[in-house]
Amino acid sequence: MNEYRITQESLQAFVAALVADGLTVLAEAADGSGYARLAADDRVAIDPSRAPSRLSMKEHFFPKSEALFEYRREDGGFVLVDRLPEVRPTVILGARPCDAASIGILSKVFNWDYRDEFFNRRVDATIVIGMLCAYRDEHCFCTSVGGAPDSIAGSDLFLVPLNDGALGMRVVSDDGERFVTAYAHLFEWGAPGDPLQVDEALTLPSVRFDAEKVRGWIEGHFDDPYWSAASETCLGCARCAFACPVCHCFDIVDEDRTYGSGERMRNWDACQFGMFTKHASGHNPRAARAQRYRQRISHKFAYYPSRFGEVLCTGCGRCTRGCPVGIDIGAIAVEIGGMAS
Amino acid sequence: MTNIYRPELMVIREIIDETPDTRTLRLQFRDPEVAERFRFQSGQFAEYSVFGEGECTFCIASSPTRPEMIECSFKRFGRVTTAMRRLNVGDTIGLRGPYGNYFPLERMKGRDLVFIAGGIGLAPVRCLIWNALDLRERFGAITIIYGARSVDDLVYRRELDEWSAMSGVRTIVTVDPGGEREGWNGEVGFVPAIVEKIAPAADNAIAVVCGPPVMIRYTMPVLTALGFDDESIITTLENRMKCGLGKCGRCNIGDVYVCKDGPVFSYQQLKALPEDY
Amino acid sequence: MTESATNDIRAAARRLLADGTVSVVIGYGDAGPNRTVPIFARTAAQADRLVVSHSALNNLTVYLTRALRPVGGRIAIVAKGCDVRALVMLMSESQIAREDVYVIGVACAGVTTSMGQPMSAETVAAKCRDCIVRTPPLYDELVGVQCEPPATSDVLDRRIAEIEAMSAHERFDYWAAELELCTRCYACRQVCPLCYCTQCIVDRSVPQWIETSASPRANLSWNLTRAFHLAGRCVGCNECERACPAGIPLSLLNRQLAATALREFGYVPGIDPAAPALVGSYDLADREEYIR
Amino acid sequence: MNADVVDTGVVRAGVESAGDDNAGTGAAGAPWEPKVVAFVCNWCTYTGADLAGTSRLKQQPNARLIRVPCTGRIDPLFIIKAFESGADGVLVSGCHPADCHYGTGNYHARRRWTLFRSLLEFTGIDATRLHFSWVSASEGRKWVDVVDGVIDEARRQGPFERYHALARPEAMIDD
Repeated sequence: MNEYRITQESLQAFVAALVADGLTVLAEAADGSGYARLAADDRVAIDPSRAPSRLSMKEHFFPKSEALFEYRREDGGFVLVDRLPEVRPTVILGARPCDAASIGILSKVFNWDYRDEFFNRRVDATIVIGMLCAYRDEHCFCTSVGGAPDSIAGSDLFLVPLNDGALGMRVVSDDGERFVTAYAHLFEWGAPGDPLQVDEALTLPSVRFDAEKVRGWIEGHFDDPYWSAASETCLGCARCAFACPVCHCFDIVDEDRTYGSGERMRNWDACQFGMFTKHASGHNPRAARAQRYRQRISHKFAYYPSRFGEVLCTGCGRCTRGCPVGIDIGAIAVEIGGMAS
Repeated sequence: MTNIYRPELMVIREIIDETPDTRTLRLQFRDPEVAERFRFQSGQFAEYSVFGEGECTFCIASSPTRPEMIECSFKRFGRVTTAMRRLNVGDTIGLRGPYGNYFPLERMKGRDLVFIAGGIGLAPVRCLIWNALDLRERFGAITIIYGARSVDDLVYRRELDEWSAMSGVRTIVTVDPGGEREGWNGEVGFVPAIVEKIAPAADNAIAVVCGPPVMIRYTMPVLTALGFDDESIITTLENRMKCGLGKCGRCNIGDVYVCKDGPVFSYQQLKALPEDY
Repeated sequence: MTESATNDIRAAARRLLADGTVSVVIGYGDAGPNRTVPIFARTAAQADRLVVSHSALNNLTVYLTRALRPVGGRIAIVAKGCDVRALVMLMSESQIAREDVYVIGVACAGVTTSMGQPMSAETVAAKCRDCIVRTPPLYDELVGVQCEPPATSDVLDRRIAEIEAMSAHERFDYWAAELELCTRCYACRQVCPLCYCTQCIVDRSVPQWIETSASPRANLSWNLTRAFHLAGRCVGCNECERACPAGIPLSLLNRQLAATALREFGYVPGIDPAAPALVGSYDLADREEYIR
Repeated sequence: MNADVVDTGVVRAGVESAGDDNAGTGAAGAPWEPKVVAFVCNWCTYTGADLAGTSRLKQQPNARLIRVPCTGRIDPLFIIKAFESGADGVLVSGCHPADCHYGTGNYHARRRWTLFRSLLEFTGIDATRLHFSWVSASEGRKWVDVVDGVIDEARRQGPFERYHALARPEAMIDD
């Protein structure tokens, strides 16, 4: 495995070089809000033990709102103008493994049969520099859903902290290899400092539940009273879904920009909203909060895995940390796993 | 590299008012090349656009055997259908599709067909009825049982008359009790009761059932009692959809996406799904 | 807010459930160090999970009109002063009857800004620094030790004054930048006890007054409307701001309007259930010098 | 329009079409002209404006009138929608205090306006583009003065670029 050694100075020079070359560089913002754009002279801080931002990096591949095309009233009819995104080459610096993993999971739904070029173009234009994650709290459970703090899934390059305070950057994909060559002169080749041994220096989050068991229980308990109990305090906002790196439901609406002309927009939507499944006739298959909550959990741990072979959850814990009423998805999976045993 | 969300442009050639609140649009593609390419099967649906208002999901109500016009029938409910009702002949509509699966015409070959529909649920069935009638020699006896709330709510009235007049086609039209009026010489009663009364033979037959959820719920046991097995009962699900492409998540039921794995399901398939529709 | 307050709440809950006064007690359950979650206690065993502490952040009155609207009979609720103000508003707007709710008031010395924080001068929530209702304005029984109102520190008011000191263009740019971050998750609306409409204006599509995109224009329209619909009603519990994933300082919008209501109309919402609603009433002498 | 029943769809359509690019400007290449939306009550201001018309008083043509039953019916959303749709100035006008056809609609409206103006000022949305007046059915002359004043003010201020720019696609967050 090729590995570079990066000091704070070379990291700073690296970001400056990327920005100078016209690339967009995104990293978790210091204020903890989400992945934000770095300017050439911003101080770059890679801190593997920092708490995850409130919002995931999903927004870069699947924006909260984007135009699908433009419509213009002309000559008594309409003219449509494509708005496939022209994406600037982008580097995501210090992506958490639980964020980087989302790309592969989302690619499944965005590309089965119909290929969503809005998502694909953004993925294709992006180099993901992952980061070994040293943050742990009671809401993390990546190891229960197939991830790990040192997982390279979704990354092109991967940062590991070295004992001397510098960073090691491993090349973990062909795209990463091609990309890094142009900037190799900024780094030392090889890694003089010993990389921290993950199993020694980092405690892995313990595996809290067996995702396969959770799926089995869900498939046989559609009408279980557990769903009402688990969702009793849920207020039905979409903070969990919008913070989630893999929730991908969306709405499509038209919005006029000037009279008669405008854009067809795709906006984030969530199964927790009562309107989500409401038919025009008024019939609503999921009119009750408990039904919507059941859908959220079932889609993540049963339906998506059985359809696409992936749990629709990376164990990042953002939904739980952000939930205004403290609903804990990890604890729910543990409970379901317990009921399955 | 195509934009899967971009509709093709169509022109409204004709507007037919089926009932006071239901309307059929007859549409043609603006671009003849697109019209040439466009192929669909009975039971498939499309996303129709009114630009500035949004998209709406309807089945294609016309038969693939009559490709010169695409027809959709709709009731005014929300933002898009309200806008759609304001459109005139010559106005533009967008169409994405066709999407979803379709009625198993191959499996229906050589069998008797029983069509049961309620309200605007006749639209997808109508597509299949014309499809079958245009290929008449392939199928056995055809029975059509159609019901609506009242005489005024019956859609495709002229076609009901046409089917009634055909030999080899048995057409029974019913209205809910209280929905009849003077001179009405059809049946009076809810669809499940009429199906029970007519009692179509289940032998070598396939039943296609479309309509409001409550009608479907009460018709299924009647068909079962008549001897139709679960594989020989076919219905469609009318979930709310946005993308039609298996992405937006709205029509997800269990591990099924109605827009891709449906909208056509056998009763057997339906029974295997969580009751989330 | 001490161990004894927790014990008092448990005892009250057990008693109310046992003698049939209420069918459910809405309160705070222990969720680890410096954390609570809302719980609905229906049995004595569940009542023993109730706690109250500086981590009792949630305004539980939101459940009176949401989750528990269909529950018949009387409901007991654990409520701090700011929460009781919301309850007073719900009563004055005829959303809930006084006799349908049993208020276990909490004399409150303040809560932290977010969950997981120990209480300190740095972590105390901004709203608590100039709280006017350390003792709730209304209750059936009171737990906790009554304490002095804090010396007003005006953190929010100072921030508002800073923004007001900007030029109009700077203010516009400031808010445009903040509101651009809005994701339209509607957590602000869902946690708000006073956003109880069964269908929110933003969910109405015929006509579509407010665009649903998370675009700068639509976000401005949504957030102005949300704030305005709370004008003269918001009691400053600041749950909207705590729930916001984008970190938008929604409390400033709400508080500035509350300040206007006080300055222009001498009105403080959520103190007197018999007071007429601010925008549901008028005074012949209301100012109008800006009207030609 | 039935003055007692307002179809909000009609109001919205009125507001949006007021922002029509072709409205308010002359032929291509003509200088910029301000667009003003006026929400007026049916009983006083609309009638006053009508009187100005029948009296053949000259006024500038830049204002689109949207008639509502009462100023009490004017939701601040109407005003936001007008600015969103391209208005450079908005006028809200109804019966003088004590003259409301429904008794107290204008008193209730007045409270709301005070709060709404405060919100607009705080968020930096130029409140000087939003005008309020009382114009009675007999005040045709005052109507002309008021509406011309609003239009002149909007002309002096120029296009409401700051707000309208929010609608541009490039205002969307883009990488």
